[in-house]
Amino acid sequence: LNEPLLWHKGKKGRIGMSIPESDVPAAAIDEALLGAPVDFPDLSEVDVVRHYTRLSQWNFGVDTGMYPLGSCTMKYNPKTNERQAATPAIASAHPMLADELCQGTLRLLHELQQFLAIITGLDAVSLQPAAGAHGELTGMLIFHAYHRSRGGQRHKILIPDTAHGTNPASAALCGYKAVPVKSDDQGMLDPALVASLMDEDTAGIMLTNPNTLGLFEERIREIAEIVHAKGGLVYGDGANMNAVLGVIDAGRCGIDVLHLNLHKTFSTPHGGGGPGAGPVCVTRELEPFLPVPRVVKEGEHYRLDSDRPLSVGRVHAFHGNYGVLVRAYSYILTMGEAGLKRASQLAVLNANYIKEQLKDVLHLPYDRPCMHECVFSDRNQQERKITTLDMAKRLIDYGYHPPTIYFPLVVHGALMIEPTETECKDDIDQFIATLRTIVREAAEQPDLLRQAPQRTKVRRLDEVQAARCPCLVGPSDN
Amino acid sequence: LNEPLLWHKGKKGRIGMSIPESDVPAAAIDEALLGAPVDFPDLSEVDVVRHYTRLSQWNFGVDTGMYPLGSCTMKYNPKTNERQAATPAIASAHPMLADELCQGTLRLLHELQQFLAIITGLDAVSLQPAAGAHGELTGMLIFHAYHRSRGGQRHKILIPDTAHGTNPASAALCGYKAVPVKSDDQGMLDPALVASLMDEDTAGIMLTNPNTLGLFEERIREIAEIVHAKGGLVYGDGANMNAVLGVIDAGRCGIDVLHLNLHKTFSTPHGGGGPGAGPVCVTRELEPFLPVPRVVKEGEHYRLDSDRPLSVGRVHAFHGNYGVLVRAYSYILTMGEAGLKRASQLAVLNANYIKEQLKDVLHLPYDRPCMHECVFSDRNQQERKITTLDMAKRLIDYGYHPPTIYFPLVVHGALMIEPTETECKDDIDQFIATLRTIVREAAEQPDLLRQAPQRTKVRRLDEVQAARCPCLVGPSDN
Amino acid sequence: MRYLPHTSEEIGAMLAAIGVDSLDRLFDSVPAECRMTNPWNLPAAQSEWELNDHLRQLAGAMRVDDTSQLLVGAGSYRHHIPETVRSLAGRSEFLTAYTPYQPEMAQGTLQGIFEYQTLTARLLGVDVVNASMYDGGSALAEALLMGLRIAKKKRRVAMSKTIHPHYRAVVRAYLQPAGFEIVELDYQADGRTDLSGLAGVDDLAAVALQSPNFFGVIEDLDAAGSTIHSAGGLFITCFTEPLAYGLLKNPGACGADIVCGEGQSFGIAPSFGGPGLGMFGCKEPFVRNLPGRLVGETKDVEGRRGYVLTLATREQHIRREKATSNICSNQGICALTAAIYMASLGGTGLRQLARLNYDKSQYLHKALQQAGARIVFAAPSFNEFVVEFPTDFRPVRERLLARNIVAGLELGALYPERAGQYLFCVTETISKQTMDAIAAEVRA
Amino acid sequence: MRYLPHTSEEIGAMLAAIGVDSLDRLFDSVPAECRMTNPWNLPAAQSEWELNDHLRQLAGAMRVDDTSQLLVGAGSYRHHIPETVRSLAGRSEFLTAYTPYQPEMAQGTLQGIFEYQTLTARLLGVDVVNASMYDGGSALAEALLMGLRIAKKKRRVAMSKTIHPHYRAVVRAYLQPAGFEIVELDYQADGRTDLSGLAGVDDLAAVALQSPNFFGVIEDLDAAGSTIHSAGGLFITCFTEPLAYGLLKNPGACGADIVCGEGQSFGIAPSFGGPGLGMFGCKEPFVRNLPGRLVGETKDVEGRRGYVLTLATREQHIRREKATSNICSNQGICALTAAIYMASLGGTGLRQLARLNYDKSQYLHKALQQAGARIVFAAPSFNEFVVEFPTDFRPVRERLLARNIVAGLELGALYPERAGQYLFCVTETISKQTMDAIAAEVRA
Repeated sequence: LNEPLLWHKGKKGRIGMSIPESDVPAAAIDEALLGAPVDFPDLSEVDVVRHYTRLSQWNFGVDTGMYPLGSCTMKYNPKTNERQAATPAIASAHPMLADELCQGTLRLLHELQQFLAIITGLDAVSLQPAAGAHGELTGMLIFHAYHRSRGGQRHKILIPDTAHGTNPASAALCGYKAVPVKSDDQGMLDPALVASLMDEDTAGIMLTNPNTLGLFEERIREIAEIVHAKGGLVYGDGANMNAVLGVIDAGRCGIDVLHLNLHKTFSTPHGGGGPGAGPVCVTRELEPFLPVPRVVKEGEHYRLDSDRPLSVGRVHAFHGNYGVLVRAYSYILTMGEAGLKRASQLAVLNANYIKEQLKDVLHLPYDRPCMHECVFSDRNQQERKITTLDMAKRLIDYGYHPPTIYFPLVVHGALMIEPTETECKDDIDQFIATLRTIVREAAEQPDLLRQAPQRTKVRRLDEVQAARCPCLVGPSDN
Repeated sequence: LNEPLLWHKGKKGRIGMSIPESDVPAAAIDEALLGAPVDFPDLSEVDVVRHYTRLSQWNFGVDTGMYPLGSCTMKYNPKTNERQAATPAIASAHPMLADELCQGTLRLLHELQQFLAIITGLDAVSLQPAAGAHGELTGMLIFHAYHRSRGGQRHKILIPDTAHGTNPASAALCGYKAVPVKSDDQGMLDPALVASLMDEDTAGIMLTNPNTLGLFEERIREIAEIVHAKGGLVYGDGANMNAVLGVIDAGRCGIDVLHLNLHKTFSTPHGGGGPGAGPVCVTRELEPFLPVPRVVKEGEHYRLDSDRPLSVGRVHAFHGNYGVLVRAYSYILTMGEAGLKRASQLAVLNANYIKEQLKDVLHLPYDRPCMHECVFSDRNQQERKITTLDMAKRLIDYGYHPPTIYFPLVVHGALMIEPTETECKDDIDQFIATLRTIVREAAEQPDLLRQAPQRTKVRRLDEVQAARCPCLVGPSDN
Repeated sequence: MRYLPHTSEEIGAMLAAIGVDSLDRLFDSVPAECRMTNPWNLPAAQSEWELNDHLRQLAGAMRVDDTSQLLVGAGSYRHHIPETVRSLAGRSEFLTAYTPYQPEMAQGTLQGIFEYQTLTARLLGVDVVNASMYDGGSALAEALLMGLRIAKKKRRVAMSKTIHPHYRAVVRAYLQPAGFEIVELDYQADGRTDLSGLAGVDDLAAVALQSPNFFGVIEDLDAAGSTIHSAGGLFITCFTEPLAYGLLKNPGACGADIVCGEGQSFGIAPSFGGPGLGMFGCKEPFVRNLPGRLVGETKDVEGRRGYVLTLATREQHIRREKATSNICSNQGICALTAAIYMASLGGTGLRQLARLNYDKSQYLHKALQQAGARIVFAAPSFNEFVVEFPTDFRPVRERLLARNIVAGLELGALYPERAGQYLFCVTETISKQTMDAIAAEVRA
Repeated sequence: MRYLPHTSEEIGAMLAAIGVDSLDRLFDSVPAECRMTNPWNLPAAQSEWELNDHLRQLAGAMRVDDTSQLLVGAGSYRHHIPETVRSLAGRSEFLTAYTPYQPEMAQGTLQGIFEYQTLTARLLGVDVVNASMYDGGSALAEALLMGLRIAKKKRRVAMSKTIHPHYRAVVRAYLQPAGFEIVELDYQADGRTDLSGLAGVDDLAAVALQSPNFFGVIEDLDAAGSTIHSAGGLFITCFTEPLAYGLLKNPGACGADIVCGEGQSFGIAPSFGGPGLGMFGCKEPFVRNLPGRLVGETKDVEGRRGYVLTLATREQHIRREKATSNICSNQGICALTAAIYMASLGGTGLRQLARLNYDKSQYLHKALQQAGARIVFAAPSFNEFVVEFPTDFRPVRERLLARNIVAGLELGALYPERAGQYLFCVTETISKQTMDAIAAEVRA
């Protein structure tokens, strides 16, 4: 079923929501201030309900089925988290009120900061960053403020090819020039190479661990020591923390700053693109540089403190994506220590199981134990001119969301599978069987793959056309 | 996508909900009382969520699209009604507590009774019946109690062929033998015929007005006088009240007992089959016979009163489908007097518009102004051996829920369309155009209809097989 | 008005197409003498926000609410309801659908109800279960009517006085007009039904017991079944707390022919008594006498598994004068809710939760005894039991109420012979702390 | 644990397939020196019901809650949110989806965002709008960065002191490390920005104003646009209350080149300040400089209309070292929520609601004046304004708080020169009765 665009529906004069009757007189207004009426379509409530109900039916979410989108950690998003975030006194809380009027929301901030510090092994946390990349930016601002406080600003930063995609741009915002560091043939960082690149004009290193190949950087501590020896700092992109909860201690790894993605490891829903939350965790030494305000506890009272002269300042108008924080807090309290650690174990178990069950038919560029995701490539299918894209699209016809494709860049034609711990063995077995079927189809009926998907509302879309002549808004006079 | 049956999923030992830790010691229990473990599948939370999310995707509701199911009044079910019914203090209210502990829920009952009395033009209301047919039964119990109170029990009841289908069975439960009354060639009841059938062993008449042809029984008052003259009572099936809110006064029509379907006229959702609510409204004379307990208001205090010696007793363990009552109450307060009256006007407008726009292509057995629904037949299509069923199934392929078919029984091959007032002209025009297309297809490509539906999860199902060898539960050892 | 989409231009165009010049003229067929003439004077239409405030005000008038610790069952039970159950059963594709008369676009409802029927049959130990009835009370009345239909000419049924008094009232309302006779069976000192009276009753179509009964007592269903069958009656059992069968031997295993009761405990909010869920099942030979809707499995034209409403010939749609029951709806979304709840619990969780209710109830049992109260009935109970206190309990209960604890239900209004005794219910929602507080207050 | 489906048998079978003998062995690649050794001592895992109680307790610690009458805006606005908006945006197909990287299975999100972009563009009077940014504050920082990119070599921007102080703090945090210079423009006695200082500034890439500004004052954007363009800068405007443009001339019509701000007002709960919605649009020539995601219309292989993420070459996925911004997410569900809200309001409702906010605010304006207070700024305002009271307002405010009314925000912490003055906000949620009560309390 199709559903027209909003502005092809409706009739002037309909209304889709209740507007209170005015209980005050109409006030005068200077005509010069008035705008023309805004051209929104007028719809009834049922028009609106059906429009968005239909739209939703064209979407696929974690509740619909398996979503093994590597690096995105599409685990189950618990319903109770939604309930907690909707608690009326919390959902209606105003961010500009005096501390004594909102002790409940402040307490939650303070406790969540503590939980995240404990979980990462670091000392202090800011919950302000609204997304992973925002956390990275905050981390870079901290690097910058730190070096400034020590008197000498630096201009470069080391970024391995196995780091997350946004890292270079985040660093560039602070004026750092990214210096790429190549991983070795095992997908690992080589301390010797880092040592050769690290110098006193280099602010530090930004690495992702487990890295984007789903592999643990075994020599991270050695690397950290090299960087620290030159006065640099180590940024750990914690987007892949779901693999190593309770296993690694970021502090002991030598990481100075680390961000977490609450919408990955801590089960908050992705919402079709956001909101996420990217708290930043730091060592005690870097705490003074964290964004303000900080929540502090004095006796049983919680207070916002902005008097931090070394702070990088604000990165968000208020306290970050608070509603997302509530969900993560709810998740942590539900899982408890044992549950969180078990989650990582099972996430890694699921990924290794998939890796083992598919590596005879899909090319595995780095054949070694993985963490929570495994990366294949389309090399075995090249001879039939079947690409990763074709296999991904064919998975759609079987009712799966495809894995991440063409990332990480270090693997040509990458197919990056992250099952997460909330998928059960039956479902994983079915997914494996499906991929094996697709591999067979690639050899025997390759057109099935090239023509995929067939069962969706639309088939493959012309992205080149979309970018060449961008049509970003609907026509304005309709 | 398919979704297995629940018991083909899961693994023993999984759990899909939180069970509190026990804070008390385990108690001894007599082994002889213990049952074998119940063979429910063990599922995780995500298993359950995906199972029911997928099942929901195979369903069509009012939120999905137009549902012109005649006689069922599938109007829009407002979301705010759901919110009100979920109000924690109301949803958690216990039905056995003393009146002073639950004044809020009692007040709502009392006010809703008053609203429904005002709206129907009758004097007293019981909210206990849990569905329309339950209301009919309650009405018949009242008939029975009334005649008993007057000393002479009666054994027959008049039921027109244009009355709702459950009427005879409801009457039979009270030992009444249904005497059918044929409608005339205009679809109307003939007072002379009623007069010829009505006698002093007949408890009264059970009629539906507007009747199941969607027509208003114009001579109802005359008929009521005939029935009353012989000591009988008049039952008005108010299932079609959506047509005549603010137009008719049941009391002035001569109706003694009338039930309403809150899940039709008053917008509560049908829930795939229920729960509904079928309040019964009566004249002052019949109030003593209403079910107990009654809610009475004394000063500002509400009280349940069971001391009604003439009452028919209880028809529900508690207060009926209270959660449904809250939704209807919410709807009435939202619509207000003008809104409710307008709703009937627009419901009738929509039905007459469809009737006019289709009567040149579909046979209209009774060509006269209708109320909120219009009844066509498949006579024009018979020559091509296309039935109402075929046309209905073809509508599914176009994204509509079919109208009611083969009802009322007085029309052969009936197609009964009730658009309701919440459908807008654009959508009705599109529906009309679709039916016209189907009529054309019936003439030109009849197999398209016979093979319909094609786009659904399953195609036409073998109902004969289902009834012949009933399979009503899944296998027990799986 | 946000629910009414018509603009005045559209109304004009539609009237013109019909050939009528005003909305009022659409009602010309309604004679003047039938017309509503009084203004209604209903409250003014409220905005969504006024309505929210208004309901908040009604909620505020509830002295007992969701924050109270409630130790009252008596046919309506407060159990925890997972957010998943609310969220899934609230999906509008389920909620805003009608009865699945067009099975091709209602496989969600149909498979859901088929699964409900299956899980409920397993729970109750019967062969078939219908798609649900209005509630436990009307289900029992329908069960007795079914018993009478099966027994053909017999006109008499018996039911225990330990069945919920409201259920018995419903049975009387349903059965008496048609002239059926109802014998009430008294109970023994241990709280179980006294079946000795049955020996002298002839013309007996069916006998109904409730277990756990209204006093919370677990009836000896095995023994009762033999006695009733020997007396020539069908054995009907009902229940108000289906969770009990997570722990106890189910009625089917005890020989019950028809089993019915209230399923509200399974994920459905009490909502002041409704909507609930009439669970209803029977042994296979009686399936065509079963009232209510049934969902059955079948195949489509391509051989795919699918579900339909079936055996509708029993119903009033087809042969209206021959219908065996007037039931033409079910508590659809409530049955689906219960199924989601049962699926969430699983067999393992069901046992665990039932056991927890039992253990907690036994804890209060003992704590009250230690505080000097007497447990009235000696027969075993599940999560409810009757207590007698050494002194007047009313002031204690009032003090507990001030602490937001609702301690039991006084029985005098329902059983005059039990005046001053209280029926307590303990579910998993009641903490040890609350129970200790009650015992302490009794002692004080 | 209900989120973890693995049984121990399954774990055993999977470990065997991997060839490892325990879960711990899966982590052999993590060296001992990197290992977590401390126990965490997190609170014990809570059941769903314990968690509900715990959050209820936190909610109970809020002195101001949803039942309070709140007359504070300052960047976060309490408007009524229809149940439809909550219910539709909460549909799990939207909520649990990721970024629509596979457009064939995400047309719901994509069409929804395309519609959001379109409605927002119409509201703001700009040619293109992106798929949203984190919030109003970071959106302004990104707008200034974008201005600097467009202006190539220029290193200086100016912003008005009437922009939300928190937004200015975010701008400073974003711009200073890269060495950009920020000039702050003071305001006039009437509450509008004083642009006279611009004349002397060179190397100016862009100038940012907020309207209605932090004081609620409507800036003269038409005039400002001319001045700023004459000074050679791009004209950037931001906002915290988009509802204003339902009534007022929009920034695009006043010549703004880039328009950004916070969209929380449109159906999104305040939630202690987030998640909100960074709205962000610009004139057509700047589209390839726009940060953030964009959804564009295209066709599929069969020619059907469809939507995709587009212009991703600006982003970090493709050429990571060349990315113009590090933004790689949007506030997806918040943008969809705002679209549902805008669709529910419609053009007619938008005007009506905006007007209602204006009228109500003007009512309080007058009522306070009559009670002896002074409206500090003479320039027109929308739904916020600054007040000075003849006597110390603190005790009055405390008394109002005891009546659950939060009367304004004291400005001293944010603008020391305005200490003792209060910023009031009046939306449709504030009744005349509340405003009369405030005026009466001021008089008392």
